[in-house]
Amino acid sequence: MSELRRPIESGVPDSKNFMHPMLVKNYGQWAWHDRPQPGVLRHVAKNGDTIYTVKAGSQRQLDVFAIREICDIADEFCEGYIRFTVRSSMEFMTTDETKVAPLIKRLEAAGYPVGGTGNSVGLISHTQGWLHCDIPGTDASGVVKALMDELFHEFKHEEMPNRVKITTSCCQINCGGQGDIAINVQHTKPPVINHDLVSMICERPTVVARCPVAAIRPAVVNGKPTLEVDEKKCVCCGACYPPCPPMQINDPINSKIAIWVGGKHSSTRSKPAFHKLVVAGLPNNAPRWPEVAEVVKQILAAYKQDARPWERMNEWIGRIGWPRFFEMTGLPFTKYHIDNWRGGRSNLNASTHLHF
Amino acid sequence: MSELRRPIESGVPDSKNFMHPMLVKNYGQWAWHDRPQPGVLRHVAKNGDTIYTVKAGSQRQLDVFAIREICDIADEFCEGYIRFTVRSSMEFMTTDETKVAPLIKRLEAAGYPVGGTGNSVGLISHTQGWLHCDIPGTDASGVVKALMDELFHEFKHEEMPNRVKITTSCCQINCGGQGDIAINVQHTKPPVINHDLVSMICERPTVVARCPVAAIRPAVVNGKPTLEVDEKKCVCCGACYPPCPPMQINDPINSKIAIWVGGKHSSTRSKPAFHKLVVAGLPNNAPRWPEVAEVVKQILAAYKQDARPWERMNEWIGRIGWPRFFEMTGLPFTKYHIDNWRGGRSNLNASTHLHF
Amino acid sequence: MSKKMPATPLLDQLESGPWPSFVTGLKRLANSKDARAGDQVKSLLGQLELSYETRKGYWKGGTVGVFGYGAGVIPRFSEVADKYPESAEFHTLRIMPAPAFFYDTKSLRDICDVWEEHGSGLIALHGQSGDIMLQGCTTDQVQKAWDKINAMGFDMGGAGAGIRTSAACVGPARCEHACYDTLTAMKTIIDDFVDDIHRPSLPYKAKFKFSGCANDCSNATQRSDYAIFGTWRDDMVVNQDEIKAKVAQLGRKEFINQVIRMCPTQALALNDDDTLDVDNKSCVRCMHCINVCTKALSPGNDRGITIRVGGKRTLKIGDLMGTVVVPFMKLDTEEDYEALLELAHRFLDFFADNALEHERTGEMIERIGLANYLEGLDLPLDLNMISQPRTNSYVRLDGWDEEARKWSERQTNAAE
Amino acid sequence: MSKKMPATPLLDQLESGPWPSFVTGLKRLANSKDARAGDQVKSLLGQLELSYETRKGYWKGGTVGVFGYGAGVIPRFSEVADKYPESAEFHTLRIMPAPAFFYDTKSLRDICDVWEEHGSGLIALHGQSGDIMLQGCTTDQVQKAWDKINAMGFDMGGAGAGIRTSAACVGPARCEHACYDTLTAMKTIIDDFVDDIHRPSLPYKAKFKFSGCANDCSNATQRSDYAIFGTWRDDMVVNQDEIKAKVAQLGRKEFINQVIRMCPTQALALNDDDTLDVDNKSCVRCMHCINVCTKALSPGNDRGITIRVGGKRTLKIGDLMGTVVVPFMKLDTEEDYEALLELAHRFLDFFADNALEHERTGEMIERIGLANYLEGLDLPLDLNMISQPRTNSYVRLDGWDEEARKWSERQTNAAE
Ligand code: SRM
Ligand code: SRM
Ligand code: SRM
Ligand code: SRM
Ligand code: SF4
Ligand code: SF4
Ligand code: SF4
Ligand code: SF4
Ligand code: SF4
Ligand code: SF4
Ligand code: SF4
Ligand code: SF4
Repeated sequence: MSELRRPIESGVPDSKNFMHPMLVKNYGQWAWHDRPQPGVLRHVAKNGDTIYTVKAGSQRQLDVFAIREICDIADEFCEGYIRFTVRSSMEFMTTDETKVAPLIKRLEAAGYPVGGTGNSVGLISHTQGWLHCDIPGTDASGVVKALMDELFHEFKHEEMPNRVKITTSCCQINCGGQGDIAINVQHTKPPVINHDLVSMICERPTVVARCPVAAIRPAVVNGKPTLEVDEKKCVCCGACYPPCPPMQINDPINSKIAIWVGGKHSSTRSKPAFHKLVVAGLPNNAPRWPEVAEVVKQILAAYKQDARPWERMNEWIGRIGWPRFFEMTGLPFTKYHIDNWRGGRSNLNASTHLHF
Repeated sequence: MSELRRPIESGVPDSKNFMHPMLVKNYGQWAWHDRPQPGVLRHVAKNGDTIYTVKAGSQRQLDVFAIREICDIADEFCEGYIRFTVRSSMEFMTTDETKVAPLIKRLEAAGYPVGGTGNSVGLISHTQGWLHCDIPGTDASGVVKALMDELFHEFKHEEMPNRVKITTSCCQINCGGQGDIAINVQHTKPPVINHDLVSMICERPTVVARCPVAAIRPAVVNGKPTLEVDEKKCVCCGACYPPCPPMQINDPINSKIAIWVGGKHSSTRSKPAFHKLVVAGLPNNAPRWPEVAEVVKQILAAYKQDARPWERMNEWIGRIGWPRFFEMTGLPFTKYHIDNWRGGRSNLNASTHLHF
Repeated sequence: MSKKMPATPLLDQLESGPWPSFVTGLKRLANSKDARAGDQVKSLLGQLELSYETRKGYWKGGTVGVFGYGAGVIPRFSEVADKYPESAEFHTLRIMPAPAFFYDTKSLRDICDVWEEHGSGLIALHGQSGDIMLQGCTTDQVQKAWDKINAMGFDMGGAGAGIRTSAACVGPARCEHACYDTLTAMKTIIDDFVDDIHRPSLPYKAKFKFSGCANDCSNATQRSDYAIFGTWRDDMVVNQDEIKAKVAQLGRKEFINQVIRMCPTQALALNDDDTLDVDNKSCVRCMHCINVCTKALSPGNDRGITIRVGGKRTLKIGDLMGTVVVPFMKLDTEEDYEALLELAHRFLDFFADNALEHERTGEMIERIGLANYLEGLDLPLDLNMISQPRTNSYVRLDGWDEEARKWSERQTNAAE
Repeated sequence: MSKKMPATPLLDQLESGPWPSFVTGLKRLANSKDARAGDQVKSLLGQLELSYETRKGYWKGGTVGVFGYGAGVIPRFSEVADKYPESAEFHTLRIMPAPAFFYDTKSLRDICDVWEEHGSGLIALHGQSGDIMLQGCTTDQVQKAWDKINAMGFDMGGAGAGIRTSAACVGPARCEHACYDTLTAMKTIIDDFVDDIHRPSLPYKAKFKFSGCANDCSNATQRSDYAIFGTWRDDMVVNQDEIKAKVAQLGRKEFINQVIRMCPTQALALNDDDTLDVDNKSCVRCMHCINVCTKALSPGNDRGITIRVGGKRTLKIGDLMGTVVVPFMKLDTEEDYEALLELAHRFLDFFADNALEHERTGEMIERIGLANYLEGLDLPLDLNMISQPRTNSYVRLDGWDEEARKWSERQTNAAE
């Protein structure tokens, strides 16, 4: 083992060292932008300087060979610069309009679809899943790949009313965050407790404190201190599992997939919104999750057909109403859709605003 | 005493027996209406039949002499019919347009102001107060009279952006309900307990159960079972006083008046809204409550000046923002305005929508 | 010889100003020829003046009623009866008027005569719930006054833990917006509940209110446990010529500002030829555009009611607005009315069986959850009941498939 | 001799379809000439195939780190190491990229070379928080890989109960909407907190995110405890000729529908001459009209930041959105940056002192109340912090006069 070295606590690198010179030159001086075609942005500075961005999808979990090929392309077309977006898309920039078409060709030849700009379906947020996390109910890379295959056309075309942000999360913790459509694991049975392991490896007070509904209490089984779950109270959230893996929440059958819609971070037009449950109980059907893809496509088709320009998913449903959304998508409405969490009353219809 | 008689359980009288014949004829057949002048409505039926309504204010707490005079007027102009509105205004109807002007003259001569229609300030909701209730912190009839004197012009003219519904309530129970402006008693000190009386006349478990913050607990004082209040917890709501009058909440100094704005029952445009605290700590200054009148007039002046046609108080403030409302009215903003009741988080600004 | 008028320097200040003064009215009563009532009101004026001076009330409750009924009289005994003996008792009789407060002068005069003879002569038209309040009766006069009022065809209103007196907006009697017959609906329901009005035995009070449209002129939204509104299911009725006239009247910009821009769901657009483009699927029946364009727009023809449950004032958990429990129901035929009555009884039976003491309907629903409430009432789930589905994943979903199946079955059956 | 490629019939199905496949990438690594990494990834493919078959994960945590730091490595040990021994250890190194994920190809290639030598060759660009995730390292290689990456000028990212790696939108580098310098702000704050990133000792994790405007391209709203947005205080900038061009392009009706009608506060009106009437006092800086009319409209010139605190995901009490705690602050000069840093430290100090274990900032504020939080931080009350004042009368108001006086004093001082 090499001799131990004190780290250089250098913090965050300076972006300007990695930026296309045209961006450095016009830093903070951009005037407007448009999109000459799907996948391409044109940003124009106050002084007229122009930069073209070609945006391409990626598999996020990149192997070094892929990254090197990406670098080759950036060297060839973009003076050796590249950036990634907050959604793991790749942005290739050039000041030379004539390079745009060949660049696109080159990217697509290498297998990287160009698109994801404007009112398209962007790259799905990507988490860890079975590839790396210690608590996943499903995979992440596989779900994203399977879905992006299905949504390929929508990535490459700007045919949606507004941007569509899809997120996936491989457990109820939901590292993927809020989305226009969020595809999240939803457990449906309380954890099965391995009592021997609990007494050995769990810090019990911590686990008890983690439960949102106080369903866990200390217990003694076979003379050993362990935990027990009040199954009537338990909401199967899985929050006890990370601090205490013997509280087995994952289950090949009962860890289902739920789809939520209408999450929104932006304060654009409407205030930010949390995503809302629309379907649960979908099977965790690796390797291609066809049932999930089906529902997502149904939702997108309805949105595409019916929403108006600039309406995000949540705004569209707000206008046409949830009754019509369920009607258009053919999804079942159940008592579970009625919010009963703290403050859930504010999700009831306390008005005479009605949609027929 | 007369012999006891079984009541005739007749229920609700039939309105058609008391309705102007033109209303009976066109029941359910009205086509449209307009307001030829403030205080006057014209309703036109599908067949062209027309009825004029002249609306007048009243003191609600009417003496029989006043009622008889009102009847005289209704006999003279309205074929012996009259109706009252949900706000204790009086409506005099006639099919004869030429009678409208003399009717108005006659009403005003008798001291009944004509107005309260459309975008005026309507009659203030009236409760009981010192005249009749067993728990009032202030009067009702006096408050309404004093304020309506001040708002006389606004009752008689349609100069507001939309209807203004003012309510008053003589204790925190708030029988006057939600209002564009609500003038409500707000106690500021915990109840002072008369321990001797508690043990004598109060059903203690009931009182304990009535407290919204569980601040009341059983206690023993001088060997007698009584109650005590955790003054740190108590929110001075007065809810313990009706079931247990020895929990004296009313106080000539500490029972203050608070003003709330933006309540709305209608689902017109925006969904219904609760009224929101704007000022507290106003003195309970009988007989004319000048400090209260001052604030109410300030609020109305700002609304009148700045709101757009059809905007209710709540909608106007929503558009211009609370910062500007406080600025325009010059009212103080305090930590008490930040909601901390259950679910109060939803009244925080969870967006980047900002008003400057 | 009758009592001397008390000095009321504070109350006198309420005789100035243009608004009609209740003090002047009280003085008229105090000076009236009926010595008993006159003395009572003189005494009342004295007590009220004391309240104005000390800023405190001096009434307490008690028990007074009429034969056969358990509620409807609000008893008031003075705590300062020693100083103001003639108003030692000052009870109120709550009497139910016709829906929407219609009167002929004959009835009003008759009421005045009774109240002059047996009460103080002071009448509140009306209480916030909707009662005629005959105020200021001594215990011995209560039954007498009541007998006469009752004989005239009026019945006692509600108080205590029972059904309360109701209110309806003027509705079809004189309003073009009315989407159902508020007056008949109120009479039908309340008449069916007279027993619960007169012999209160519910966990706590329960109020019905009736508004003919979303404008809610009866304040049903927050001031009634059971709020019934008019609405429509089909397209609104548009007269494009009148729209053009309105655009011409307001000007294009202002028409856009006042109508197009203010629609809460962007259901309206202005065509280039100044006609209106209504997207009825997006319309939430809020009434705004119809209010502005009274001649050009009206509710649709397929009208009915929406029922919202649980509105009330703040006690215990904070104010509640009624939330939608029945999104749409026709109310035309006799069968429709019967269905409504049957439903109203289900509401009240469930309330009687499940609410805690002093708990209002809205508080009970908050405690048990809307889904359980609906199940308890055997009411079908409907998406108009929610403004949006749950935003929180803390929910146990074992029963999902079964619930989804139920919904699909219902949809299939409805489609057949 | 290197290991045999496992059969992966399920994973193979993820190589079909047009989207780039991580399986193909993993196979490339598995087949690479570096035998160690190749075997590790072959083994990994085996374990992953097992997960696909059994629908269960097989990783567990543990403790692995680098010298001098307490966080930044996410240790993963396999629970099925007996079957797949070469991927028994598969740790991740979290590395902070430059704000907004800018790279030159040289650095990227250098990173690849290091990771090919010491890791699996699998790199996630980027994690949801914003890290470069070098995935698949054995315990013995961690320090070596780290030393080289660190030497290149990159530092370790966050994990555990400390400050986390941050993210900023592309901002002034290539976006005309940026109202402040997101990149510099991120670097300035995070650099100042390196100690809290590398040696986590807070009650729980804490994230900063930076978005240049209300569009929130960094997802700061719900995905960061401390969210910093760009905004402006003065009037937006309007180019009326470009507005006319836009009206011509979309058509009048459509311009009204897409711009006028969609403004959340009805701050826009279209004049009869097709110019725009902006009511800046009603505008809430939502960005919508500016997004639609990129050439015609821009944020105002008096720009700065808004800070919202408390966003996070659902654990314990349900999802939270950050709420406004600092409505406006300039961020131009060095002093402005220092003020921001000072404030950031106050945020974190208060969090460190007052949060319970495993409690996020938003949960703490929910528990103690926003008013107390502001008082604790000595931050001035501002009306932009609330969407509306309290709607419930259950509040103790003894201190009203004193609080009102404070406000008036502040107003007077501000006016002077
Ligand atoms: C590149 C990126 C920022 C970055 O630093 O990486 C970015 C860049 C731009 N965003 Fe964004 N947004 C980016 C993620 C986001 C996100 C976050 C996310 O994707 O997870 C959001 C918030 C989502 C939400 O609400 O939950 C976001 C909400 C917006 C909006 C607001 C949309 C709305 O109507 O709500 C705009 C405005 C617009 O569309 O004109 C916007 C506009 C833009 C513009 C047009 C800004 C500009 O003038 O340059 C950029 C062009 C993007 C394009 O491809 O069309 N960007 N944008 C991100 C690209 C992600 C991707 O790969 O697809
Ligand atoms: C007479 C009365 C009904 C009754 O049965 O007694 C009534 C009658 C009308 N109301 Fe009302 N409203 C009456 C109380 C109310 C109330 C309740 C209240 O006053 O306590 C409300 C709900 C208030 C709230 O939201 O808290 C109410 C909210 C409306 C609205 C909706 C206003 C809005 O924009 O939010 C309209 C629509 C409009 O203004 O065109 C309306 C419209 C009308 C119309 C124009 C309906 C019509 O076509 O005939 C009537 C003319 C009224 C006028 O005087 O201008 N009326 N109206 C009530 C008169 C009260 C008074 O004496 O002033
Ligand atoms: C008389 C009246 C005020 C008026 O002058 O108009 C009134 C007077 C009283 N109300 Fe009320 N309420 C009156 C309408 C209301 C309304 C408005 C309405 O019905 O539309 C409300 C708000 C809506 C609601 O029901 O929540 C109302 C909410 C209350 C409450 C709060 C209930 C709650 O759950 O929050 C109480 C206290 C209680 O019930 O414990 C209350 C209690 C009372 C008591 C019985 C006070 C008490 O507990 O001793 C008052 C008797 C006064 C008296 O001497 O007559 N009163 N009360 C109204 C009834 C007159 C009538 O029958 O027509
Ligand atoms: C790696 C990453 C997903 C990814 O593939 O991109 C991730 C992975 C994990 N997250 Fe996360 N979270 C990641 C971004 C997020 C985000 C998004 C963000 O930061 O913008 C969120 C939502 C925002 C938030 O912070 O609330 C998020 C909310 C959580 C939570 C829920 C926290 C809560 O208070 O609700 C947990 C559980 C916890 O903290 O106890 C969690 C826990 C975890 C753990 C540590 C699981 C655990 O407790 O054992 C995961 C480690 C996986 C691994 O093997 O690497 N992760 N996590 C993301 C970090 C990568 C990076 O550093 O760039
Ligand atoms: S969502 Fe759950 S399983 Fe997926 S990476 Fe986050 S913590 Fe792990
Ligand atoms: S799964 Fe969630 S609700 Fe159930 S015991 Fe664990 S932490 Fe509690
Ligand atoms: S508001 Fe209070 S004091 Fe006034 S009538 Fe109602 S209960 Fe009595
Ligand atoms: S005043 Fe209200 S909070 Fe205080 S003890 Fe009485 S009921 Fe409780
Ligand atoms: S609620 Fe509607 S129907 Fe009833 S009076 Fe008001 S506007 Fe007319
Ligand atoms: S009734 Fe209301 S929602 Fe419907 S179109 Fe008119 S304004 Fe819009
Ligand atoms: S958040 Fe605003 S400033 Fe930042 S990239 Fe997005 S649009 Fe541009
Ligand atoms: S930025 Fe938003 S709020 Fe401001 S005028 Fe434009 S659309 Fe309206």
